Amino acid sequence: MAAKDYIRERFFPHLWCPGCGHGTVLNALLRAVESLGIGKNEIVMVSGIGCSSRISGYLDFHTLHTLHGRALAFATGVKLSRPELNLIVPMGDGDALAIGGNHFIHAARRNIDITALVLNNRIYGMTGGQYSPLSGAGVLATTAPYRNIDRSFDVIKIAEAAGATFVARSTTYHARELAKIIKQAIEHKGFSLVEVMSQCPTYFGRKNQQGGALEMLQLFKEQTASIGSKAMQEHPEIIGRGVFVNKKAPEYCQEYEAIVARATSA
Amino acid sequence: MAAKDYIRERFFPHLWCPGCGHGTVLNALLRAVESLGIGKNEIVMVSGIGCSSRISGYLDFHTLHTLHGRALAFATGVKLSRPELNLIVPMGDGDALAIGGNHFIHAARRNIDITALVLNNRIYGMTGGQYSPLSGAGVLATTAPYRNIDRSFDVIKIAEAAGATFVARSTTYHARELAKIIKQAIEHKGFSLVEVMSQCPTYFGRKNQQGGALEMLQLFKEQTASIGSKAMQEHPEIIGRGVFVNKKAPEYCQEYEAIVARATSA
Amino acid sequence: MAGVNKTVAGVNKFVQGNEACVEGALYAGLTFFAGYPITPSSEIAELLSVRLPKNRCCFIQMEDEIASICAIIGASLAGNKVMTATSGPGFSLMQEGLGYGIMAEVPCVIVNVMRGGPSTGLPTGPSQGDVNQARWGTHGDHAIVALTASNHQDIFHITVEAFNIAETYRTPVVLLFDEVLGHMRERIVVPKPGELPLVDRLKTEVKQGVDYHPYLPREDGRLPMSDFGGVHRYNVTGLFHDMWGFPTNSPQVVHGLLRHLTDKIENNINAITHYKEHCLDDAEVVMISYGSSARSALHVVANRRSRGERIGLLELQTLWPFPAELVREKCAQAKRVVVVEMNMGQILGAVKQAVAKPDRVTLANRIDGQFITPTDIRNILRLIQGRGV
Amino acid sequence: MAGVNKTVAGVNKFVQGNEACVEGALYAGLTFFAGYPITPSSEIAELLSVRLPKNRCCFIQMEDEIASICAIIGASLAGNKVMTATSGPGFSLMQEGLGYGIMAEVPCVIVNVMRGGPSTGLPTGPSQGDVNQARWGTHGDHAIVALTASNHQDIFHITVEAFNIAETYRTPVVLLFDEVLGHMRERIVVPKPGELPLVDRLKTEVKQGVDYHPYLPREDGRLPMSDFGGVHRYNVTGLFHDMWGFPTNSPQVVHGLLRHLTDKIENNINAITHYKEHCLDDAEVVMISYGSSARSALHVVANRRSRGERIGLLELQTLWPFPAELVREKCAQAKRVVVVEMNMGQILGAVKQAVAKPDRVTLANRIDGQFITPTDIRNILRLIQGRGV
Amino acid sequence: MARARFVFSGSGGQGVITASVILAAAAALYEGLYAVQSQTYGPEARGGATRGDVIISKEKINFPKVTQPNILVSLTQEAYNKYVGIVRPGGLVLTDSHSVKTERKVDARQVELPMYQLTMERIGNPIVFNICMLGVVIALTQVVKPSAIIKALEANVSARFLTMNIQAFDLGQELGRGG
Amino acid sequence: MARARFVFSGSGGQGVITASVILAAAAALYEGLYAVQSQTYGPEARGGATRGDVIISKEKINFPKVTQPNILVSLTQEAYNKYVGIVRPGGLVLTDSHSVKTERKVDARQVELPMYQLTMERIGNPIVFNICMLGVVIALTQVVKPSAIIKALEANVSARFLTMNIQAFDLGQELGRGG
Amino acid sequence: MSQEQKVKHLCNVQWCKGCGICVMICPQKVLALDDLGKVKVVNQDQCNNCKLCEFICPDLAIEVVVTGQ
Amino acid sequence: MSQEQKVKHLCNVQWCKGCGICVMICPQKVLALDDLGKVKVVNQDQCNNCKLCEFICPDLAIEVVVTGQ
Ligand SMILES: Cc1ncc(C[n+]2csc(CCOP(=O)(O)OP(=O)(O)O)c2C)c(N)n1
Ligand SMILES: Cc1ncc(C[n+]2csc(CCOP(=O)(O)OP(=O)(O)O)c2C)c(N)n1
Ligand code: SF4
Ligand code: SF4
Ligand code: SF4
Ligand code: SF4
Ligand code: SF4
Ligand code: SF4
Ligand SMILES: [Mg+2]
Ligand SMILES: [Mg+2]
Repeated sequence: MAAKDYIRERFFPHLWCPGCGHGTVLNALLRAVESLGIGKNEIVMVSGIGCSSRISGYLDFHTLHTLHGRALAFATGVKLSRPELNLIVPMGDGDALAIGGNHFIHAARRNIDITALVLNNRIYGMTGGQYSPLSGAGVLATTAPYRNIDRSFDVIKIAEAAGATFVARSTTYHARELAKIIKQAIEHKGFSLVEVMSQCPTYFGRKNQQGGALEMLQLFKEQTASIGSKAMQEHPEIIGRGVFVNKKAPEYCQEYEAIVARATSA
Repeated sequence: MAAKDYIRERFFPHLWCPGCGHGTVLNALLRAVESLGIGKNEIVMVSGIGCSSRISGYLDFHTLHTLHGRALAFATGVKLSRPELNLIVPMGDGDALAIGGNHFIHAARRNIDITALVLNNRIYGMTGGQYSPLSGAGVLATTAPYRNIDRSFDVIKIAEAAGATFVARSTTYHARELAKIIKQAIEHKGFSLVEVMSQCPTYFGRKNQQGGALEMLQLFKEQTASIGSKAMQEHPEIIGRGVFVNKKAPEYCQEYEAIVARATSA
Repeated sequence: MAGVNKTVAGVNKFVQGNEACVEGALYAGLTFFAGYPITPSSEIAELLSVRLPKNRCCFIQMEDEIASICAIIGASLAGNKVMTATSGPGFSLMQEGLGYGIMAEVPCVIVNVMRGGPSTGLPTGPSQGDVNQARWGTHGDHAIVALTASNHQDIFHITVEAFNIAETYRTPVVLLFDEVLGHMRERIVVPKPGELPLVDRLKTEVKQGVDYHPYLPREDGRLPMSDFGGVHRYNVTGLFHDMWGFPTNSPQVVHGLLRHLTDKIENNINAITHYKEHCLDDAEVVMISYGSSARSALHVVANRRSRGERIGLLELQTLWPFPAELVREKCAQAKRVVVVEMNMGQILGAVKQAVAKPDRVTLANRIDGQFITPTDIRNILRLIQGRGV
Repeated sequence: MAGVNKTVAGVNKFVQGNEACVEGALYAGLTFFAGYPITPSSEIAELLSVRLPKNRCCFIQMEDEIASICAIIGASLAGNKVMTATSGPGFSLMQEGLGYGIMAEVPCVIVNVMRGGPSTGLPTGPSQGDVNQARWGTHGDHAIVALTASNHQDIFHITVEAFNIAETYRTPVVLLFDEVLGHMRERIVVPKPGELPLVDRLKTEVKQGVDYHPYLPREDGRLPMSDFGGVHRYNVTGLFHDMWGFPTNSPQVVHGLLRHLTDKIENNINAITHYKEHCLDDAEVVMISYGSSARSALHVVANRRSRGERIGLLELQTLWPFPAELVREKCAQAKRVVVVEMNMGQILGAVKQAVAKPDRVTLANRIDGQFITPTDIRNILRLIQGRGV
Repeated sequence: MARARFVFSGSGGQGVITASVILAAAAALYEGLYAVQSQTYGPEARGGATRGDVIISKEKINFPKVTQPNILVSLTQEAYNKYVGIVRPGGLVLTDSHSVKTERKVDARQVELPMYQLTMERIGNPIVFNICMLGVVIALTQVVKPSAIIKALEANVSARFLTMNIQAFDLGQELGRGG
Repeated sequence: MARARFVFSGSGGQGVITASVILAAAAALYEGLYAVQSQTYGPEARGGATRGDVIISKEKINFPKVTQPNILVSLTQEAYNKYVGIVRPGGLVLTDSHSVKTERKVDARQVELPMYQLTMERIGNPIVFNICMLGVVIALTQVVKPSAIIKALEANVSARFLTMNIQAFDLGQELGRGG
Repeated sequence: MSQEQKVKHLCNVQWCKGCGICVMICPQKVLALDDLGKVKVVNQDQCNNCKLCEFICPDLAIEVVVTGQ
Repeated sequence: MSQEQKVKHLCNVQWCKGCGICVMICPQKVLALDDLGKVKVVNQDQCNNCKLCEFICPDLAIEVVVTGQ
């Protein structure tokens, strides 16, 4: 199936701003799914609320557009009901880690087989550019006119600490790598998390004098490097890209099968 | 001031079960406060709902007994209003990390100067022994009759990953050490977290054939060791006790002062 | 989990009200439960954690009540009959999710075993304080179905009915019990399979490749569903949406959807209304009550009737949509209508609006965390009649 | 933060309704705001993030709405005048915290700039769909104060009044605005300091060492507070509690506290009621409206009066406690009462219960996410009068 | 007895609630009677006096709570002190002589028996103290047939402990008949 | 004009809303007139046509929305197509000749001016395109005095850009008077 | 590229929002924006079929296909 | 312990719930439970004033004080 067969063409051109990184994530996701050859009926995409969460409307899967922050809780209900389906959950940084932080750490803890994508534009895009828990100190936002003092989560660390068994990061500049990592994440059995650094030129870029989409993408290029690369070793301030965690651990739905076995044999 | 001067004697004997570890935490906390010599008017204790949260009713501080899981959110409001006060927030494992997980990671992220205590009895004591996110796989509970399949959070790891700048663990068996660690936690400037392994003989012990309080305390003794000790190096399955993280980072209320400075100078 | 629901049936059991609810849910075909413990509802979760896995069905304890209601909605869309159970504080937290269930038309059952409120209130005290919250707790205009019962056999039946209504109208249904019922024990008889009619999930007959409209009601008003994972891919959202489930702000569509959501409940009020009546035929004093307080009212009726007093009881099992016509009719001949509830008069207003002579309606209640007794009601009746206590 | 509130005063401003609310809050003495962004209320947070630090006061963006309401309650107990702002979905999430504020008697102001519901609904569409939720959204019996206004000067004033009521009665106050008001701009005049009366936090005069009762009302009904960090240590809880704030399940105390929480609002309904009237003196048709829809109604009044029709408007600013007496009185002479709102009739029921002739009350509304226009109202008036459109 | 109203009181862990459930279940499931059982929780679930109420009747039971029991059982002093005042005149008060001093005079038959002591002596396990007490109650009131209790025990007690429970029940009956 | 009703339409980023706010603020704060400004948001805040409405009147304005503008300004084809139908007969339609083809015939005065082109040529910065447009509108309608707009600009525009804005405004007025 | 194969760019100008990302990312400077701010191919021959433009376009507005035998 | 000093245990039997933790923790076997299941001192002389019992008691029912000069 060609990548385009996975989208709902009638909703294109989509509603994201020109140069919004979320479109590139959509693009990469399509490639990942295409390369895995998964049928459209075998994927359930669950999203919350935010610019990022719009992604579900554009894709021709089973799509569940839920409440702000709650996508993973809905997805848990779907997945436990139908473990054979592939659950993909794209979220914004606010969606996943502000209001949705609790469901995030608990889904990771359970190691339930869901592929979570955090489209990290370091801002609440949908509501007009307020700071998020991933904005980081020093950033300007509509609710941080004197520069943000909130420290940022390290998504990679917190996902790992909470129990995620696949944890990775890429950016919209590295579209090909991104597609590959998303593919790996979908293949992984257990809770997988991909943080995607994505540009919001409309709010983050403009407010923070980072210029438009092009300049922001350049920054993604300059400020990141593959983990383990020489660049990273030499410049510790550089942000790592790649797969940080990839390990085996009991998956929740499989463990639930064990409960059923114990209950029915008793 | 003697330790007893910090309690509300008229509510004693307290309502915890015989042998409940939460009483020992109360005891240790009194010693810690006593040794610091903090005035009773300078402490605000904020708790949620649960057996552990009862602790606030027994102490002669400013006490705010709030909603299940929300203590840290209330405490944030108090602390930011009155940075000069000492905020102590005792929570149950469910309170802190099930329903309250989001406030937990965000308070840690902000590094706001609050002392959080997780009274970890690995069970929902108050509601009758259901499993908690700290029960761990294999445990029996009133909602896990076929043994729990939920993996447990590592409180230490998640607190650190979220941004806490003081992270420690002790047990009710190690009452003296516990008092010392709580003291350090209160002294620490920034978000401090002490996980206390505490016994619930009534639900956890009984359900899991661990015997009564005495046997459970023995287990705390046998299954833990000081971090860095030889015992720990030799037996990696042993649970570490002591201070895991103790570092300096910008504290939230102080940073807020900087915002005010920028706003008022502009 | 491709669970099959097996209920122990045709059996006498001596159970708590919470267990009667569990038996009813299993009889109705419950296959997925998600919840978070809270007094006085926790036994529902505990019992289901034992029973559901035996049926190869799902039980999951979530991180909180918000996650619980979201999980059951997800599970329902995947083809399960679903339920969650909580009490006041948890029910407050579920309000956003409840509204989502209403908007996305997802069948599900939410049990609220009421305790004393507001706030943490009296965790172990009986109360019927969440009746109006069940009606209006979530934001925005909406209709809701809320049911209750006064004894364990009825709890069983009304729980079955809750699932039937949820499936028939594709809507969340709230079951409002209370601490007295939840914790007391009495006998129930679990009917044999087939004895009670069950409404199964109506699945679409639209074939693969043909355009399926998840949100376009059929001639008979019903909306067949297609499980996630099936051959029809569609969109589910809490935004106003068109017949395929895609967001729109077209005024016509918005208006139509909101009316549909309300009308599907209100136009079927007769089918949704359940009640019982006791000695109403010639009653000059009509008591209206529900849940555990109806038991005390019934005690008074039995007691007074034996002395020849013309007193009767209308026991409501459907609280929302409020059966105004029924109440009006049953109170037509009454010299006095006495609403008996354990709150400050939450259905009182609806009763007053329903009857022809609102002045004749009075309230017999108790709000101190204690179960209202027949003596309380008798005392209030005396006072109403001007006879002092 | 030992912030001092400085408002730019006596100044003409051309502002959005959300900014008028901000100006009112600052004028009233707001010193602490916590919130989480949501359309169409986000401007309130944004503007306060600029203004509060200038006054050395606190602005904090929390992780969600639950945390926001908890944080302001904590901050209020520490001595601040506090506020949060949200819209429907966030307001649903705040219900548990709102109940806590009621039970623990903590002064605070919660702004809900309403948008189309239920659920995510229509994020940018105007609606007045959360009126009943404001009344009944949290679990358990309780009373609530909910205020609104129809123009920016009134938004300013009613916001000041919200703080005054919150402080006077130690209670949460809900401000219900809507998307039309929140986003449109018009001129306001910010009064000079002292021009409007402000109610400051009533602090206890009980000296250190003397027993202070945080929950024992004074002769005048007011409950002086003592800030956390002060010389009086007491307990605050969401459980039923005694006069020192400690939990109890004594039936007498429970009953007394619940009555107190309700009576302190309902017995002061006259002081709490705010309204405006337009051409009611000889009105045969009385329209009752509030918020932005009152503007359309007023347009109709102005228009029809010029043609000699006896039509008038009662504009409610206090929605809860519902001013039943006032409504009854103002409608006494009316041949027809028309309730104008942008929902399915949320104050309609209260109006019907209030007036002598409920049959004469009809609803003029719009539920499609569009602002109700004078033309809509005129058409409905014609239809009501049997004249077709 | 047309309508028997029981209050079983004691402290947490003594099993008074279990005993009340067994009795009520026996009546409801094996004797064709109406029965309701309920219990009181304070806001403090832990510690303090616990109480299990049972009503047994030939007729439908509407109001399910016991305000004035005909039969009050108290296994601790605290419970006795708290509840002895509510017993119906002419009713029965059963206490364990080991733990309760029955100082108050009430218009009711007071029966004090060494149930705990005997349980410990003859069976040696305190967990069946409550069932021994139930044996006494059945012997004294004959509200249901002993066989009904045995059936209820079979249905509610795990097989491992069944014999011990029946033993305790018989012991109680013996004691009750003698007492 | 007793009551002037404006609709300013264009695409996001063109500043039509800002222009509408400046105009309304000028009327309300510096001319003693009543003025309300409002804007329409779709569920999609991003992209698509944006619209700012202004009513200016000597009398109190109750209903704040513009259903039929006397003055419609459209800076994009999309906006023009969407809104040209609602203009009041006898009203005014102002479009930018660079971006809008005015195909439809309406019973209103149609004014097409090269506002964008001129802004770029004479000032070289597209961000003041909206203010140039406002200059045209003032010249054409005289709804408020130019000095009121200048004051509103002073109050709302950061000092750095003020000169450029005033320049654009003057440019627009010139164009409007000439047009 | 073998000589027989030809790279063709399917540009969907309806979808293209003119962000210029493809122009920036193309290592061969094959692409540019036209007057209306939409993508256009200016150096077809230089294209090495790396598909970076196709992968990164946030609007799915470019497809690079290989034609010829 | 110097001979002049005496260790005294203030046991609050009203508060003691008889959990036995103090008995278990005491390195000197100074404490025991009495018939009613409350703490009592059985080996006063052995006490080394380590205060472990005081620190660990969940009911704050023991205080160890030193009297005498
Ligand atoms: C309960 C609730 N609170 C707040 C909102 C408002 N809201 C919608 S999206 C959003 C945040 C968007 O930011 P993010 O998740 O980072 O996604 P982005 O738009 O940046 O892709 C917020 C606060 C909401 N819809 N529901
Ligand atoms: C919103 C809400 N949900 C659920 C509850 C019920 N509840 C009270 S305490 C508690 C958990 C107690 O466990 P934990 O926090 O571990 O404390 P512990 O009692 O074990 O010390 C629960 C689920 C509640 N009070 N409020
Ligand atoms: S606002 Fe930001 S995140 Fe949202 S669509 Fe525009 S660029 Fe993307
Ligand atoms: S139930 Fe457990 S946690 Fe609660 S008081 Fe008893 S022992 Fe302690
Ligand atoms: S990247 Fe896509 S949207 Fe952007 S200019 Fe190129 S083709 Fe157009
Ligand atoms: S395929 Fe590669 S070389 Fe060809 S146009 Fe695209 S980016 Fe340029
Ligand atoms: S530890 Fe305390 S409560 Fe336990 S037995 Fe010793 S003195 Fe009593
Ligand atoms: S002070 Fe030490 S030695 Fe003395 S009784 Fe206590 S634990 Fe034993
Ligand atoms: Mg974002
Ligand atoms: Mg616990």
